[in-house]
Amino acid sequence: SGGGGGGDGPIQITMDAEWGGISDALTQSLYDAGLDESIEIEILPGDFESGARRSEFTSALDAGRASPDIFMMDSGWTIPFIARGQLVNLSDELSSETLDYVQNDYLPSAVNTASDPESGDLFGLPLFPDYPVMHYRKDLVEDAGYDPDGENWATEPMSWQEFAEMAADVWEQNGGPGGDFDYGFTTQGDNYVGLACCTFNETMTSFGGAYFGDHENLFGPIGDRPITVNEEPVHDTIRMMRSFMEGPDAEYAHPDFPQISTTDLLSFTEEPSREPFTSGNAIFHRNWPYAIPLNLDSEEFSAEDYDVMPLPYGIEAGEGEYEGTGGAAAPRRRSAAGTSRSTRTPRGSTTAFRCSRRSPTRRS
Amino acid sequence: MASVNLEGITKRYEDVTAVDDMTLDIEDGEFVTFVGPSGCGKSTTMETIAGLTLPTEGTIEIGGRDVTNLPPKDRGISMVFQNIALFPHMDVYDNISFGLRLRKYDQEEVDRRVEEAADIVQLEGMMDRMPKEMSGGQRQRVAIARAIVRNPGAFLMDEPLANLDAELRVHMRTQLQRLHRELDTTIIYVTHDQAQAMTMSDRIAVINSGVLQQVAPPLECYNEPKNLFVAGFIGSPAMNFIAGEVVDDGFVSTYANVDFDPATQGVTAGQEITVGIRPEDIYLAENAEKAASPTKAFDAVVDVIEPVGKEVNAYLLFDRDVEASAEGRGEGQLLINLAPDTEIDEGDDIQIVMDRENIHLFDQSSGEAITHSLE
Amino acid sequence: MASVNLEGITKRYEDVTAVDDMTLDIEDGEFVTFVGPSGCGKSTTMETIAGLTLPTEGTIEIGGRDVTNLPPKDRGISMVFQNIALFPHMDVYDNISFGLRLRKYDQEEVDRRVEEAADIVQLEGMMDRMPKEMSGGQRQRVAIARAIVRNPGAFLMDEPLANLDAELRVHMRTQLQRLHRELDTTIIYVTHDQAQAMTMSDRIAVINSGVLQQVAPPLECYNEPKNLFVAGFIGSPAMNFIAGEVVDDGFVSTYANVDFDPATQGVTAGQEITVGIRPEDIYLAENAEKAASPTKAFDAVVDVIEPVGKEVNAYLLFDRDVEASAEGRGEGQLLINLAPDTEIDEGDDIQIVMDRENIHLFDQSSGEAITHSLE
Amino acid sequence: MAEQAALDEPELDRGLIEAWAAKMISNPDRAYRATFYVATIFFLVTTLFPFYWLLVVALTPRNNLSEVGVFLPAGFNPAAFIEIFQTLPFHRYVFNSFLIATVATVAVLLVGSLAGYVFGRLQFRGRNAMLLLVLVTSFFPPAAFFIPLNRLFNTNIEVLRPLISAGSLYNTPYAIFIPLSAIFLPLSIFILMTFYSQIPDGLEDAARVEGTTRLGALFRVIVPLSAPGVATAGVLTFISVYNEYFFSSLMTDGQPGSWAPMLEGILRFQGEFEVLYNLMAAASIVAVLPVAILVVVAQEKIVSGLTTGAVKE
Amino acid sequence: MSTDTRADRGGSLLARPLNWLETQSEEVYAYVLLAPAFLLLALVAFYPLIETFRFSLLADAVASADPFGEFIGLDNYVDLLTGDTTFTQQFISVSTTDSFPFVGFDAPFLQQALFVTLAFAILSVLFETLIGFGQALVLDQDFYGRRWVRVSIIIPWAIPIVIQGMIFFLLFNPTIGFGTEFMQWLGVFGDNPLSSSTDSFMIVLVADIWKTTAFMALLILAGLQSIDRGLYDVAKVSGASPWQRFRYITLPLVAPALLVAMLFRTMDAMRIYGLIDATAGCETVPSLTCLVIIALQNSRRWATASAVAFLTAIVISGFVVVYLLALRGNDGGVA
Ligand SMILES: Nc1ncnc2c1ncn2[C@@H]1O[C@H](COP(=O)(O)OP(=O)(O)OP(=O)(O)O)[C@@H](O)[C@H]1O
Ligand SMILES: Nc1ncnc2c1ncn2[C@@H]1O[C@H](COP(=O)(O)OP(=O)(O)OP(=O)(O)O)[C@@H](O)[C@H]1O
Ligand SMILES: [Mg+2]
Ligand SMILES: [Mg+2]
Repeated sequence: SGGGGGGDGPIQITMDAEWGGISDALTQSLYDAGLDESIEIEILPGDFESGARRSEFTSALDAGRASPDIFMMDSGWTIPFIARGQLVNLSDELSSETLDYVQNDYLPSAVNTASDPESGDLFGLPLFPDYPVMHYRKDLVEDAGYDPDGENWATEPMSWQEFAEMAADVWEQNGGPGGDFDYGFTTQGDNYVGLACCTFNETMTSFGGAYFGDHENLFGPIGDRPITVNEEPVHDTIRMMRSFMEGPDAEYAHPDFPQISTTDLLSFTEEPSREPFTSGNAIFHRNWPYAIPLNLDSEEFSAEDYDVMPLPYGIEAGEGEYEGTGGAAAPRRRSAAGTSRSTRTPRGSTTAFRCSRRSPTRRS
Repeated sequence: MASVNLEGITKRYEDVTAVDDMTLDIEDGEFVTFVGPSGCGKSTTMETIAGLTLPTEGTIEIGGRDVTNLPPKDRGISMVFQNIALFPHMDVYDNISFGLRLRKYDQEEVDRRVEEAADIVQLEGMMDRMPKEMSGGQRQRVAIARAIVRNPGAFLMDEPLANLDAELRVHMRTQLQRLHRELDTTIIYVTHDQAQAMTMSDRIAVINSGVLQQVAPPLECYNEPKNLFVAGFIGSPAMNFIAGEVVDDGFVSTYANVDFDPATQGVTAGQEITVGIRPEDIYLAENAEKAASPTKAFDAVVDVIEPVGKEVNAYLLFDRDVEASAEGRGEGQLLINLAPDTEIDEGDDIQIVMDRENIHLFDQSSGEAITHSLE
Repeated sequence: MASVNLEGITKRYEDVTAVDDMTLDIEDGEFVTFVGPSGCGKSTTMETIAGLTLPTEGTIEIGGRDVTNLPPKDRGISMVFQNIALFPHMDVYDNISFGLRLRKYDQEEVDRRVEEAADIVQLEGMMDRMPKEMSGGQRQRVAIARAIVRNPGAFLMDEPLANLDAELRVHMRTQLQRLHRELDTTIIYVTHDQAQAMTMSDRIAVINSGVLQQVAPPLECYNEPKNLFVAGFIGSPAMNFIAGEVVDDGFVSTYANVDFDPATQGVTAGQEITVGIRPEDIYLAENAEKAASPTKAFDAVVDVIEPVGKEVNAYLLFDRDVEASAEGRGEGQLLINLAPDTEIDEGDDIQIVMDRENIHLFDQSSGEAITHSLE
Repeated sequence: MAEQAALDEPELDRGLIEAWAAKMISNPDRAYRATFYVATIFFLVTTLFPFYWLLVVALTPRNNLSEVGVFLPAGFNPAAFIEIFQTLPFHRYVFNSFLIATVATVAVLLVGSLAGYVFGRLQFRGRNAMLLLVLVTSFFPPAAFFIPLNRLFNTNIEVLRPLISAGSLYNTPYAIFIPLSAIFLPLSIFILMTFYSQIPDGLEDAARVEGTTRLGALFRVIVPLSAPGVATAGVLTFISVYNEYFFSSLMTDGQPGSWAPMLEGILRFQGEFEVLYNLMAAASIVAVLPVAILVVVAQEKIVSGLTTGAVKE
Repeated sequence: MSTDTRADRGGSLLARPLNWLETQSEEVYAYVLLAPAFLLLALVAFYPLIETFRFSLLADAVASADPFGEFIGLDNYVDLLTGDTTFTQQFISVSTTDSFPFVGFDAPFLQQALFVTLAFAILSVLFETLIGFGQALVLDQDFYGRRWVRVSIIIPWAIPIVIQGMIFFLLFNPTIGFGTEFMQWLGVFGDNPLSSSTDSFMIVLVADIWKTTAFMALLILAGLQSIDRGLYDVAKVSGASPWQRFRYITLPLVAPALLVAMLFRTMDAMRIYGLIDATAGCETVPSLTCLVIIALQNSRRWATASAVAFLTAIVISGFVVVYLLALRGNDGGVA
């Protein structure tokens, strides 16, 4: 076995904390899937927070700690671990059959983040992706005279321009800033990792902006990449967001976008931004799919008054200067996979899906 | 500078009455010494006067003003504490000048006064010692200096000289008397040293178990003690006591009978009395002429001889059968003072006379004095 | 129970030499009293013996064993501290029994001994008082009880009776002497009370500025002081001193000339000397017969009269021109003791004689005694 | 003469504020008490309000958080206090921290007492340098110790194998209380040093003459008389260790059975997305209880003037 | 006679070494008693610190298994001091309504962090000392229910930093707490205090004062309680007013405890991190320790993190010198 002294003990798998609750079912499904039952499995709940989990693994690996044998990573930080050579090369370890299956049937972008950018070797198994979606109050939108179903909002993304004007209109009809709803739109504007990785990144990308130019630069080489955040599309994104919060007349704001929210966005992470929506204080809300069941449970509106749609886009896909920019937000390639330090890699991907409420990674 | 009047002062702790209904008027400029056995309430009375402890009952006036509820700082007093209580974080200079600095005297004045006080207590050149670098006596002197550096209306001094050697004590005594004269300050003083009490005080207040026994000039207390307690307490070595009974023509006791006319002394035959006679009023029969009015001679046996420098204390037994009590003088034991060159040995049979002029009679049941002389 | 030997003990603090090369052998069972002016190093010597402070130089033996580097607990001593030092968080019983409990005596034994000790210091019934609920004297008695409850080889007692009244002091003195006799314990004692020093001690050790001046039985110190310091220190009131010069047939001084034969006294004409004479060795000329060997009469003026109960102190000036010094006795001033009934007033001209038998001569430059009697 | 002496002693100088106060209220005693009560109430309100608000949050049902009031919860959901034990073995986390904090406190007080005694009461060469060395530890952010300690405590030490199953200190209480004891030790040393140094020498002397060793005197006399200081050092250490997160979370894998600390438990109520504020609040309130009890007990030791009247000097 | 022969009963295991110790010189004795403390410190503090210092002289190696690269001497320090080191997160105040005094957005992170740290340390210790002293004086009194008031005042100190952070985070969360409105009503805060550096700084400051004042109060209280009450009697008789008694007796006698409390509070305040992390975040209110953590956890630039840690220590030691000078001359003092 791989880890320092993991020979006799159980295989330890660290997922995030939510998996802790289903560890028995998970273990059982691994045995059901054919894992030798003499191999003991222990599922450890890792930290909820992605960053904390990352530093935990960093220090565990640095100290040469025996556990965990398998852990769950975020796509945002797979590369450093791969680059440091701290993970087992699955391309060497897995059967070619399995490798093929992963490489052909899994979402390519997900597989990419689990592979060495240079050699292409696989170091992790994609587990599930996460898409941001726009949650909205269908009842209010319809009352304001729009027709989400007729206009196929559920599948056809609209542009930020269209969205903003529509949102401003709906908000206005419900009394605007001083009215029944404190916010037309809520999203996450706090200064935290979610802004950089996702909220801001996806908007910027949809306007054709990028941090480091083309997509291939995303994974390095560190310190040797073009810095492209000081370009027009990025400025536009920021100015649009300012308009959303302070109106088109504010300093540096984008004059073409109306105000649909307040500066409260600046202190919102996911939950605080969802809170006003669930409690009937916001009309539109950007968040991950996890919020769907919560919103469905809301006492402020009934399930049929609520729907989700893709995030708006800035410019059409492909119109951006850099590869992969433009268009509506791409799935956030989250939680790319348990990366194994053990040769015995359980195939738990689908089981995990069945037990948790996340969407599977496989193309369906 | 300030009279001090105590009116019915009582101080009770949970189960102890430390001071019991004490009424005492101390005149402006008077030097009064509190004496009494350990734990009799001297310090407590002082603290009550200082305002450090509130009396359970009674009122206190200082300088004619009712200060019962006034804080100590407004009573115009200064105090030497029995437990010295120097400020451990201040050097000698700071300790002494504390009260002056509080009153914002100018530096020069402070320096002058501190120097003067240090001079009086002979602590020159120790100004920057810290208390814990000093000997017991030196600390006590700092405490005295701290009190005398100010000129308050009244000084309260609780055994200020307890830890000083004889020479210093005499010196300090003189200095305190001088201060007393010059500043005309009222001084209330506690001491266990009879010589101090005798020589310094205008009046002595004898306290027992919280109750005032006698307040009188020292010699009056010595010569005319008001009761048995005062008689036994004042004077060192203490007065000899002999229990007896008045008969028609004097008194009788197991060992000594003296004849006098009961009528002239205000006693009646049959009264139980205690006879008191001080060691220095008993003479060897051969020196009977030294007594102003000697009694007839009694037989006695020398039990123990104790030379104390300029004189010799001789412990006598009236009778070989009397068992010498290990401590104090029991019934039938007497202490007399002899000149150091007296030729006498332990075990000798001797004859003694008493000076009738200095025989005290006390009522045995009440303890009150009846007469202080049989002449 | 244990001899105590100091060999060249020196204790220096930063800029003070508290004890200076002290060599002293105290025998098993001896009662030695340290006396000396405040700050002379008595407590420091005690602390060195106890092992609380390490001597800068010198060695200490207790019971013949070198204990210089042994901790206090292994020296087999107990001590009454000058600053009392009761454990404030323990009641009287716990304070007294502390040492016994440390030694794991069984409860009964502890109780018995504590009771006995409390009895000796008259603190029965106070067993559960806390130190801060007691008077100064009571605390001191607890401290004494704490020391005597054990039976160590040597007791060190630093002014154990300072805060006790005369009666208690006498009582305690007797008790300590009894203990001393019964247990045969070595006792090292510090006191400022001459009477205590005189009556209790086998030997007195007179210390000045850290230097041992004389170690001798009390009367020897009194009658044959080794030097001017001892002469002046022992005896209260202190010895009178007159500066003078030896001439062919005696000594001369400004005020008094006495004739004697220099040759027999080991002085030579021209030598500067100091003449010492104790107050009780000076008599009114009219009582000259009381002196064993009176000198010729000198004129004197009564300056101050101070009655102290059983006697009267009279401060005399040899001459009306002598300026009475405010403190102590200056040149030309004398103190004498008179009987209390002596008819004498301040300002009277009188005549006095000295007792040649008790005239001491000291070498003025070295201070060493030359003779203790001119006969 | 008398007059002159009177002039000698001028009026006590009154400060500005004092003069004002004296003028304002003729009865200084009542004014004093009034100020005292005002101050007490002010301090009580300011310190307790955020805590009270925490209770309000705990009692507010999860979805009503945005309606939570200043003084009253939006809704009333005491079940949160039960839920915290159902969702997780929260009591086990609390127990872990309590035990570790107790052991660490005892260790710190013991080791700190020895050092405090030495620094506070003995003179020896190198004292100042060594004291500075103790202090230096506190100059560094705890993170500065982390990498080496992480390596150290994860190292498999063969000697330890018989004692600790894994052979390394990771996931054992030692990995938590050893570094925490060391990290909070300097504070205790300094506190104890100041308090020990103030106990009159005479009392130690008396104890030694009575037959204790110096250490005996330390624990029988100096420590009891420094009770306020010792209790304070104890309370401060206990609370610090009990609430510590940085080391304790890094030295265990977060499982209650692996000696994960109380805070780890509280943080379990915080998902990346959904933060169960009400449960976290309820859990914190529960977690504060043992400390509150400890403080109630310890403050009995913080009594005044223990040494008053101990020595005459 | 039954003389004291029991001194050497020492049956217990400890007795022998203790007795041996007693016979040693003061110096040896001191060293022996210090041994446990220094053993513990050596293992858990000195050894790691030496290691960390060694790390700080190495290069970062972000992309290899071993986090440390070759020896580069003081380069890490030089880069930090010259502002050449860049961090993944830079101090930004997104609110346009205010800017942080003295340091601009573009100032090097170290400079920003230094400013935040010093300002925080000075202000928090100042207020905590004053308020803590006030609380201690109140708690020093004898009054009915004192034990409960004591517990109440100490309670904030018993609340974990994360929770304390959560309380203040929620209080100033625009949708949940009332803190923002209240402060705006007072005219102090802008719209989004938690994303404004100035406002957040104040929130962190207040939160810290709320919590750690108890620390000061507790220590000062202990100091007050240890004062010999007899000295107040002396002072009263000497004519001292309550203020003068405070000034001349209480203050100097409580000074050692006070200085120790302030010393450790200052050092602690200069290492502030947890509270910031739990309320406004290191991006809004960066402190020196924030830098260490960012370098340590976000980018595995451990060599740089080690260097920042040592720089922090150097800054703190500057402050400590001031205290050591103050402590000098005090009983049980340091230097
Ligand atoms: N810690 C110290 N530092 C400096 N000097 C000291 C220290 N302790 C004592 N001294 C000095 O040493 C000398 C001797 O002190 P010691 O206490 O032995 O005197 P003492 O004979 O007991 O006097 P007293 O009768 O006043 O108690 C004194 O002058 C004192 O000032
Ligand atoms: N705080 C207290 N609680 C209970 N009893 C006390 C307290 N303070 C003093 N006492 C008692 O009150 C009595 C008087 O004490 P006080 O100190 O006045 O005596 P004293 O005359 O000064 O004695 P000493 O000569 O021994 O100093 C004593 O019996 C003492 O035990
Ligand atoms: Mg008294
Ligand atoms: Mg002494």
